Amino acid sequence: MLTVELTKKWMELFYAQIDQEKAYLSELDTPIGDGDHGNNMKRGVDGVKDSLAKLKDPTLKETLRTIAMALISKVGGASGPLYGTAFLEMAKKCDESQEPAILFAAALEGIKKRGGAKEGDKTMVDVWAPTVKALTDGSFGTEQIKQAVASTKEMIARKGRASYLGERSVGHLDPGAMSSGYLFETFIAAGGVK
Amino acid sequence: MLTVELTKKWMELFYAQIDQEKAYLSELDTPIGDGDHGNNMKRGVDGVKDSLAKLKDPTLKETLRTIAMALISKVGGASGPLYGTAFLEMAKKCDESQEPAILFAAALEGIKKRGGAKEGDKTMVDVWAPTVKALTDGSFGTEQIKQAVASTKEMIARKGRASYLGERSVGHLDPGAMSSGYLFETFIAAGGVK
Amino acid sequence: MKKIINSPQDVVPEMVDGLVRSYPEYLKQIPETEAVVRSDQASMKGKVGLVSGGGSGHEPTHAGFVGKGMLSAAVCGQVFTSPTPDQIYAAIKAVNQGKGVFLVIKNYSGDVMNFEMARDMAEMDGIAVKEIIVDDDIAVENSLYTQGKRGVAGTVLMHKLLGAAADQGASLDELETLAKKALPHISTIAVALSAATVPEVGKPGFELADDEIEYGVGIHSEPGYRREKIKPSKELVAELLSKIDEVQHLDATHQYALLINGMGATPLMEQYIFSHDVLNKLAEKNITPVFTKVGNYMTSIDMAGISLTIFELAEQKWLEYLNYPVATVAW
Amino acid sequence: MKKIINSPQDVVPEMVDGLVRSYPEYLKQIPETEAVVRSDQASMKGKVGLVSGGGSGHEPTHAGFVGKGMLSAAVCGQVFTSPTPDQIYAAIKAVNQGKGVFLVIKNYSGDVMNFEMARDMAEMDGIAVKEIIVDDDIAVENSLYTQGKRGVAGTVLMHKLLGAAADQGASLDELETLAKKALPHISTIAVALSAATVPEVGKPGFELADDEIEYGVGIHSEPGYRREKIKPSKELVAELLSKIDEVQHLDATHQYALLINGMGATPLMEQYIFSHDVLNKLAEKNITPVFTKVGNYMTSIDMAGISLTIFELAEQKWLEYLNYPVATVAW
Ligand SMILES: Nc1ncnc2c1ncn2[C@@H]1O[C@H](COP(=O)(O)OP(=O)(O)O)[C@@H](O)[C@H]1O
Ligand SMILES: Nc1ncnc2c1ncn2[C@@H]1O[C@H](COP(=O)(O)OP(=O)(O)O)[C@@H](O)[C@H]1O
Ligand SMILES: [Mg+2]
Ligand SMILES: [Mg+2]
Ligand SMILES: [Mg+2]
Ligand SMILES: [Mg+2]
Repeated sequence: MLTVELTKKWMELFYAQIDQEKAYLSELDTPIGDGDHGNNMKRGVDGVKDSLAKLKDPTLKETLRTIAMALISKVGGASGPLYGTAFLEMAKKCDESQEPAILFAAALEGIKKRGGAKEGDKTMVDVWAPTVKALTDGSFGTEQIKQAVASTKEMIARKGRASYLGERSVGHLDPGAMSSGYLFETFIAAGGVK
Repeated sequence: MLTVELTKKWMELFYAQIDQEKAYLSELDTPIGDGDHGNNMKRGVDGVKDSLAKLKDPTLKETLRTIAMALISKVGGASGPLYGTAFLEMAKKCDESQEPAILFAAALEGIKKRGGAKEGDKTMVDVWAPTVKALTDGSFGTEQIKQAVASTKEMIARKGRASYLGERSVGHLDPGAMSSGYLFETFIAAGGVK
Repeated sequence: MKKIINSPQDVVPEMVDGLVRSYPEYLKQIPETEAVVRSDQASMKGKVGLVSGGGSGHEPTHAGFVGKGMLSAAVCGQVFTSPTPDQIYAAIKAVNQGKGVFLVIKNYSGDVMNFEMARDMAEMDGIAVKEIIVDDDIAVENSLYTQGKRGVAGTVLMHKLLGAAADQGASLDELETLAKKALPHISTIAVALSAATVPEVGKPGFELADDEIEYGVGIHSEPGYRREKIKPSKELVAELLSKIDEVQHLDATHQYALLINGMGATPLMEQYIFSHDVLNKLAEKNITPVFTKVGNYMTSIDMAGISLTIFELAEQKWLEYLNYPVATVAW
Repeated sequence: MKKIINSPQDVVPEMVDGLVRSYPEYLKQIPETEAVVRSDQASMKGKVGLVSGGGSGHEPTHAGFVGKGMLSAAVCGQVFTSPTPDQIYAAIKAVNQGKGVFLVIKNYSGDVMNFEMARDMAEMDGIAVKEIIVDDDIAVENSLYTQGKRGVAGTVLMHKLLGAAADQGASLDELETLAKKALPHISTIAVALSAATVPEVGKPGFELADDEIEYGVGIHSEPGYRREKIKPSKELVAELLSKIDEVQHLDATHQYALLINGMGATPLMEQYIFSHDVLNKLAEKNITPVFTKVGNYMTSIDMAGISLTIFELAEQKWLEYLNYPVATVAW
């Protein structure tokens, strides 16, 4: 069950992880992108931290919506609208259910709709899609997440900047997949799934 | 006595010398100038060669005037008008006398008037002035020329681009002094003075 | 990295501030954003607003083209990063005169998504919004299954065309028709001698050896299609023009506009020589462009390189639009 | 050396050809020279001709400022080498309308001598010629016993001023008076991050380490007055502005124009940040310039660096001249 408490804890850990891996994310974004993914995400989590700090006794919906708006208005680039949309869709859904599997599924639909990527296009969708599936079939876990991230390495990019490289994108991990991996790993670390 | 024959031979040797030392002259022009003196002189002697080749049975005056016009219209920069003026003054003077000492003295006056440099300003004048003097007192020769060129090394530049450097121009040979040295050395090599 | 900056995080706000305060006759900043609108508000009265923008690092694009006869506003994102929807939305609101707002978007996932989110926000407010997604870079093959081609220097010609039409009173629909008609006639391709250094990254996007060039690079150091030893300008021109010819089938019975664009660190000396070679090569086909521009228009920070844009002027009116007078910092 | 050129010897003719053929609406070449005159001949009718020029490598200077309201002609020498008197003379003849011709010369031995030889030739033909020798670079101390100061970016402001006055019918004497009055109010100083590479030389004029800058360099890689580690933009500004202040005694009761000039390889991003810092620093003295330009105007081929020019507008008319409309490639 996603709660306000869990969400806050999760965001704190996510913040710390992004802060630590900022340079690595930008480095991943260099051969097949424009080298800014770490900086983009850092601006985003800084914004999330600031915005959450201003909330007084928020509902889960308010919390998720605040995260979404911070990401949308701070990240920019491709990842901003995608992560922003993900949290916005979760905010929309959370009155109905607080089940992670259901919320993340709604988020994934939002990401797909916003960016038009399918599984196998070498984007964050390649982490979100199998992870949502894993949440339903019970295989969700750190190992599964790492595997999903790793799977992007051999893919040919068809969306985002990496797609301009065509076959030359093979052999590189997708930076958005990596940051999505961090998102799910910190969800686990925050106690998101027992 | 300066003759058409001697002048032609002289210019051939000067051409060969500039061609060979082009890079060195530009190199001298780098720390205290703008690195183009070799290229400038090369364009000049190319022009002199072409123009002289077109003359049919010229007088000495025509020959010197042709050299002057080729230098003026091909070299540009500071050295073009100066060398051009030098030969123009020689052309003006040569009806009166063909004595090298007198002709070069007229050329030197032209250079000084055109450029406003005095002896000791670290320019070609520091080769022309002692050389004109040496022609009168009999000390003219390769050794004397080399010494005049070398004397510019310790001078502080007061004219031309090198002057912007002030004291930092000390320790470098003046490129125009060097090319003037070549001019007088090739004059000797052409048989200009026995 | 040796750059005249203060701190990498402050690059965009300081740059936008410097630009706007240097040219108050053309530009003013929308408070609390890095979006810039015309200071000549009167020139927008009763007209469709024209908004563009994208990541920073392409100066003078986009803000340098804001002014009467060209853009109404431009939104400056972080370096090489699309601006966020709230900023784009602020620009849309600032230029809306009740006739709708037209967006010029370069075809990058980030730009498309952020601009479209802003459009959604504006439409919820009852502002009519239409858009063109510019994808003039022919170095990348087009495909339905990928992001498609990139938007590069040809975007500036799109700004010029639409700006002139908007200034003459074209409606939102007319602008959309014009943009869609012109777009397929604009083709760009570039060659790089060195990559750009994003201030926050601190090193070039890729490394080229002292004698190497790369054909087909993008304006964010996206890699191109071939790396080679440096060649004389006329051979670079032959390569790039042949690629454009494959797409446009250049033909003396048509009229063309030419945009030669320096990427930031390439001096005009080289750009004019390149132009000399392009004009010679076109002359072999008996083509003399009816409009030419040479200079730094869509740069990639401090990349050394050049791009070549050919715009087939299928309608006489387009040439008039290109020649239409404007009051901007950079056209 | 990695450059988009064909062969080093062909740089100037190909560049001039590329420029003129790209902009036939503004420029035409005088046959058998590398001198360029206005194609709008009618705009010169009955007016004093204004001729400038110098070594190439400073593009868009000088040819980019030829056109109605600014220069009548420009003479392009070899790279960093003054043009020859015959070419300057050809330009003088081409623009002479019987009202005389005014020359704008940068204070370098070569330029001064070649232009003055051309003036002698023109005067022998009965053409009245006057001149100004621009020496706005305050990095070098002035002295009667040396060449004096160099002419750099401020020359472009001189072109603008004189061009506007000439277009409004100023006589040869009036132009001389104007030029002499304005000159002492124009001060420029530069900082370099790297030196220019002359194509025929093939390597930079000097070497700076990866973290070094040099204050006070000239536009031909003439060394400056101090070498240091790179500093934040605001500290570079403080250093350069303090030097200008020593000469101009900046004061809020006066009006100033500001020219921030990129040296060729420095992107607009950095120039706008530098401008931000200059405007802030001037604001500390309660000075807001009434006219500002930021961009590549007087470059040094591919040098990275920037120059700062402050022009005290001692007469209101000078501001009008700066704002006077022109039709040129580059103003
Ligand atoms: N259309 C898309 N759908 C899903 N994910 C995408 C799409 N485009 C890009 N991405 C993701 O965004 C990541 C890049 O984000 P970022 O570097 O922040 O933005 P930008 O590409 O604008 O610089 C990619 O690694 C990829 O995972
Ligand atoms: N005013 C002057 N009087 C005499 N010689 C001068 C003067 N100015 C420059 N020179 C000479 O010209 C030389 C430089 O010539 P060059 O490099 O061809 O021209 P530029 O300085 O225009 O690049 C100097 O080394 C110096 O000898
Ligand atoms: Mg990126
Ligand atoms: Mg020189
Ligand atoms: Mg980006
Ligand atoms: Mg020179």
